Amino acid sequence: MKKFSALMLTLALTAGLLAGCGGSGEEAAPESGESGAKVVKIGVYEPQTGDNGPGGKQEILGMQYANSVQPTVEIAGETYEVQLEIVDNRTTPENGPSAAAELVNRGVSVVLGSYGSGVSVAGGQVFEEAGVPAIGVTCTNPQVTSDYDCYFRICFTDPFQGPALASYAYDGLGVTTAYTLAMLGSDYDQGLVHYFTEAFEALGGTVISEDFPEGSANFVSYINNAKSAGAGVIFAPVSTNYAQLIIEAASAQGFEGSLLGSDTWDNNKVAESAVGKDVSVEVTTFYQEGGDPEFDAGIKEWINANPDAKTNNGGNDMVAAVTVMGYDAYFTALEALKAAGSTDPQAVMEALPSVTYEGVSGHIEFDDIGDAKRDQAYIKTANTETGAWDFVKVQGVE
Amino acid sequence: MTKRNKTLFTAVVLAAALAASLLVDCFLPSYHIAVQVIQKATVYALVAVSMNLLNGFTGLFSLGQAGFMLLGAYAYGVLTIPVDKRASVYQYFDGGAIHFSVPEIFSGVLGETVGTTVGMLAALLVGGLLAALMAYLIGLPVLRLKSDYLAIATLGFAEILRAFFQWNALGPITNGSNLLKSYPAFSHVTPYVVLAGVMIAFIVLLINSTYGRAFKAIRDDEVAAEAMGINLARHKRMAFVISSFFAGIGGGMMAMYMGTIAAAPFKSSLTYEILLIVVIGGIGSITGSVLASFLYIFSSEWLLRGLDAGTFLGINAPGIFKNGFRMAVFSVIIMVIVLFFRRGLMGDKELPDLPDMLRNGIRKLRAPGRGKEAGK
Amino acid sequence: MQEILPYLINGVSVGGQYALIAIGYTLVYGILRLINFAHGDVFMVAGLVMVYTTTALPMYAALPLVLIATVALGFVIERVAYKPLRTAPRMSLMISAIGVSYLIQNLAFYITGGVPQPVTVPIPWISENVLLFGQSTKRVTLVTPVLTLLLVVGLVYLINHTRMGMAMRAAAKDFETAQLMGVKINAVISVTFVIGSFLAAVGALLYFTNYPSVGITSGAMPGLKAFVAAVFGGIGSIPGAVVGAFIIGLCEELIKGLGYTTFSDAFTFALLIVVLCVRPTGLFGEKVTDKV
Amino acid sequence: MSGQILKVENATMQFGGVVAVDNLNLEINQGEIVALIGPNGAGKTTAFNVVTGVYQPTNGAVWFREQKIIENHPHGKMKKLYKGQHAGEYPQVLAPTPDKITKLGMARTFQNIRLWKSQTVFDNVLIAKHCRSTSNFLSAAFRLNRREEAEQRRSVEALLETVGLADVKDELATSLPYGKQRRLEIARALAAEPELLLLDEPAAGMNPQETDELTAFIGQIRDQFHLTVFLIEHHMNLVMGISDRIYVLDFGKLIAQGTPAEIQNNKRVIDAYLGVAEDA
Repeated sequence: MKKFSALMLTLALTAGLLAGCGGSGEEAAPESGESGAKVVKIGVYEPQTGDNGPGGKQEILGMQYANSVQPTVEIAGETYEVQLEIVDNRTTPENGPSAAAELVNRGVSVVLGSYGSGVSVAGGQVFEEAGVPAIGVTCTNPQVTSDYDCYFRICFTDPFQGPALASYAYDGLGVTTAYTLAMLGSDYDQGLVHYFTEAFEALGGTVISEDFPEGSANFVSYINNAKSAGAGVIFAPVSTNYAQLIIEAASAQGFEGSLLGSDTWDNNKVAESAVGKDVSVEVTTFYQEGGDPEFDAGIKEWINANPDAKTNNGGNDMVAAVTVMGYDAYFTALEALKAAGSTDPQAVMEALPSVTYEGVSGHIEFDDIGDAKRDQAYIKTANTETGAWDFVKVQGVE
Repeated sequence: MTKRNKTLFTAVVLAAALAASLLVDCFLPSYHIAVQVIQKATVYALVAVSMNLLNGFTGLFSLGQAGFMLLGAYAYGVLTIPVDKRASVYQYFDGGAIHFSVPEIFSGVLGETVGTTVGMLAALLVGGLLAALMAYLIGLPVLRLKSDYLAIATLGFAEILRAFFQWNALGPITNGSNLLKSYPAFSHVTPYVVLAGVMIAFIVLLINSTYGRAFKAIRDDEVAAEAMGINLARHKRMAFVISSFFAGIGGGMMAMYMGTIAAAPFKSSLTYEILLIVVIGGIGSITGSVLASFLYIFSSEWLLRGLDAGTFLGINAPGIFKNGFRMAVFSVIIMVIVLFFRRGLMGDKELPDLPDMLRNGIRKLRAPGRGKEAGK
Repeated sequence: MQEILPYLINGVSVGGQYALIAIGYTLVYGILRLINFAHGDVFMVAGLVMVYTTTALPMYAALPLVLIATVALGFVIERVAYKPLRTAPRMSLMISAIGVSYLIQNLAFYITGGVPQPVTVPIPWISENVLLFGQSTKRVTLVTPVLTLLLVVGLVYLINHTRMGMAMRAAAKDFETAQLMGVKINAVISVTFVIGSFLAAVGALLYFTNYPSVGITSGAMPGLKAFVAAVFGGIGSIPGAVVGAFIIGLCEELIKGLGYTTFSDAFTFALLIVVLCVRPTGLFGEKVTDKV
Repeated sequence: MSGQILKVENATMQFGGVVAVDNLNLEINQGEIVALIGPNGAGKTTAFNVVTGVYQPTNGAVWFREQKIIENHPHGKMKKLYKGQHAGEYPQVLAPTPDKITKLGMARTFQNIRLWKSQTVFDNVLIAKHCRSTSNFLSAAFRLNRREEAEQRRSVEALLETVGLADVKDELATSLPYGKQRRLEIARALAAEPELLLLDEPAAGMNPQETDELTAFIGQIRDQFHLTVFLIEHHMNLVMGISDRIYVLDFGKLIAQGTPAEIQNNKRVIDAYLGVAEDA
């Protein structure tokens, strides 16, 4: 009897499967929205779960806010309603292809994302084959755009960010020995450390590099290693969760130098975890709150009015740089749709290279590879009293 | 059902599967979700069957599958990345230490299309052999251990392997923590189905041979098996090595499917996932493992995505259908199977028994009162 | 000496945390011959409960609640997932344990939304910084090993000098005979899980006070390491688990100190395999022979 | 037809401080049926396990067809603990695993039936043929061993016919009644093509009628397969009715040997079985 029930379970699932096939096979032609207007779909390819879940969610917030500000777009004289299709790529490359295929399957005209370069590269293959253009929002690894014609990017890249940080540490902080800490198996961490080390050594400094295994929680020994190496700065371009652990350990061990982080550190949680501690935390990022007061006020109001959004933002209304980038990416996509004069992905892809847009985070314009032309990063420091990010300076590469 | 009818039935089902995959290739573009999902499911099916050979048929509780897949995946990637792409892939390691690409070597001899395919298959094979070799070495000390100790030791080996592949000192070969990519991959469904099908067919043949019977004897009673002249060490090692060989090939195919290779996905959680697929299908049933792989991957990657996204079967409840609900529902189903349907979907039955199972099921459904007696 | 001191202090602290988890493994294995794969996740749940209760309730109410909730979870897991499989082959039991682990992680994922939950209200006093031999460290670093040893002494007393302890020893020695001799085996097993979960909860309180957040996989690594510690010390033996845990904690931190950070986890597993192959019964384990 | 087939020489088996078999010496000639008897816990099964390679003796040697197959001396921890005799006489270590011994031509049954539960009667016997198979896994998987496989199947059919289990060959081994399971175990051992068959309490749990049938059966297969039989048994009817010679073990020591008639009248044997007061 049990076996039979199990069999019935299978049959039921199989039936569901067939039903699923029927429902979702077709290429989506322009559909009609609730208001009767035509709909254009923008895919959101972001992690909502896994290590990069928090970051991905904040990036989505920017897009959702942008969507609430500008829910329609004028394409070839017709008004289209913009619909965001959000699919979770779960942070890891092995879930990338199917998540990307799901987006293509839903008939999106252009894709935004992802937070995290590895999963972007993994999904890029599918977008490339399907001929759907993608706009990287905060994935900074150069390979994302160099590998695929379909991939564009609106943020700076690691070959810029690494040297910018190195030059800030060497010239700005006057440090000659740096200790780098990266997670084993994270291409983002390792890549950034690579560019940082290259530049820092070229400037005349010494770098000690160490890795920690995924899932580590105790960073005390690493901080001790940094101390005994005489490092004036710890550069750890790790995900937000590990960033908090490192700050915690550094303060417990009384590390006196600076903790240097990359764009991933630009997160409310990280700033908050430095509150009341004797540490100095500095990060590079894409945007500094206060850069556009009107925008800040608007998004804060929206976040506060929207409990889900507030939860996803980490429970407060601080504006993360990735959120701003998400916002700009949305509008860049709208510009591309307008320029293409069509919802056809191919047309959008052809229109993208020549799109320019004055975003909140600055001027956006693509080069030959598809990268944004950016030569400045913002340096911020965590205020250990308020738990907010304070602006330090604008950093370029010298 | 007579034996002849059973064979006929099996042949028809297999032919239908092949035809279906050809149809998918004809009518759906390679980026279609169905294509992605079928590819992933076939890979999982192969790995699940290889695990079943070990855990289900030989009774060796090994949790090292992810490690062997890792080996296969890396071997495939390292050997097939085109030479002119190596500089960009191994960007932090000066183009890496290996300056040839197996498919390119073969295409120099056999021509572009044939050569590339042969080269890809050869790389898969190397991956499998590498995994088999590693299994042989690991097996020497580890296979003497009893059930749960074996499980934990193989799990440990997989973790050690992962650390090695992420080690920067090996970077010129493994690219350290960075992705391997730009390697050739089959973009259609049929190569996956055929490849996995051939491998699984071999495993089925092996299981039904005198060696397969010896494996089952070891599973049922090790002491009796040894007393009847079955060399335990040799047969266990054989099962371990063969299973790992196919896990290695599965890893290579997984690499093809993913388009990028990193060590991170090959964690113990991957092994657990595959183990649970084996359990859902029925420990000791090849057909069960294959069916369960398809069910699992189809639902998790495609059909039940709605459970996470707010709307499922037309019911809109964003409060309940939020991130993680899909996996929560899954794990509840798995626990129900583990506790109440311990034999899984198929028990130890195989494809040829399916019509009889269905017929019995219907008969029981018609006469529920007598069902219990008939089912014994 | 001054140079390795911080590593030693940290190693002892880490070892104490592993020890509290390792005892749970070793007790359950001693009686059921089961690697309770879900134990690390019970540990993680204790951490999550701590996060939720300490934000909502005052500390004196929150902490007991964490202990009670964790103990209840351990009890329920045993009753629901392991008891029905008492007569089933060991492999089914182990699969069930892996299934429970998978279930707990996925449920926690669903509840937390897959986002690590910040520890906003750390337990006072023990999370303050103190100076030890001129090294700055948190007070919990010192409290953990001391508390661990106290709890272990208590536990050993319980096992050696009470009726329930006697029943546990009997069940560990020979499950079936103990049952025939009138030992209420289900009660004994439940008590075992309750003790194991209680210690895991204490461990979680000490562990997560140290850290800013609790993620759904936060329990996996400490759990696995603690299990290795239990095997290393000789599974089934409580002193063995404790000694093993401290050795592993110390080794791990010293290896990091030597600069082999890439292999700090791998080393633990390598140690496990070497122990299993050379001396499968661990440091203090008893030898068992199969009856033909 | 005569000639020695098995010789156990000064075999001692010690578990920690407990001496389970103490300086055992016995010889079995080709074609004989020899019984090993003794009260519960006398070390009979341990002796069997030593002979079949399940245990490595602490000291002593075993010869099969006048070839030394097992030898060991106290070493390691046992060196100090050893309580037996002849410690210095066996310098070599020969410790083949049970499967090797089976391949040499010895097969056994178990006291508590150990059939392969999920296999049919037919497969249980067929699997025992595996050790005589010459194919490797590739040739077996690709069915290049068809002739050998067919040959094995034929001989298993014949064997099942002989032992009277042909009519239940497709049933699960565990679904058979107890007596038939015992028979199946013997059939399985026979399939391994032994010269020496070791039966560990073949009549345990059988009623008198079944025991009589078994007695006849053992005689029958001995003749048919030209076997030598070495058995452990408690049913004295069976032992006395079938054995050519008997060895008696008590507390690990050999206390008597001889023909059934001699054993029946041996005072030490009677004392051992009935128990005798310490001071008597």
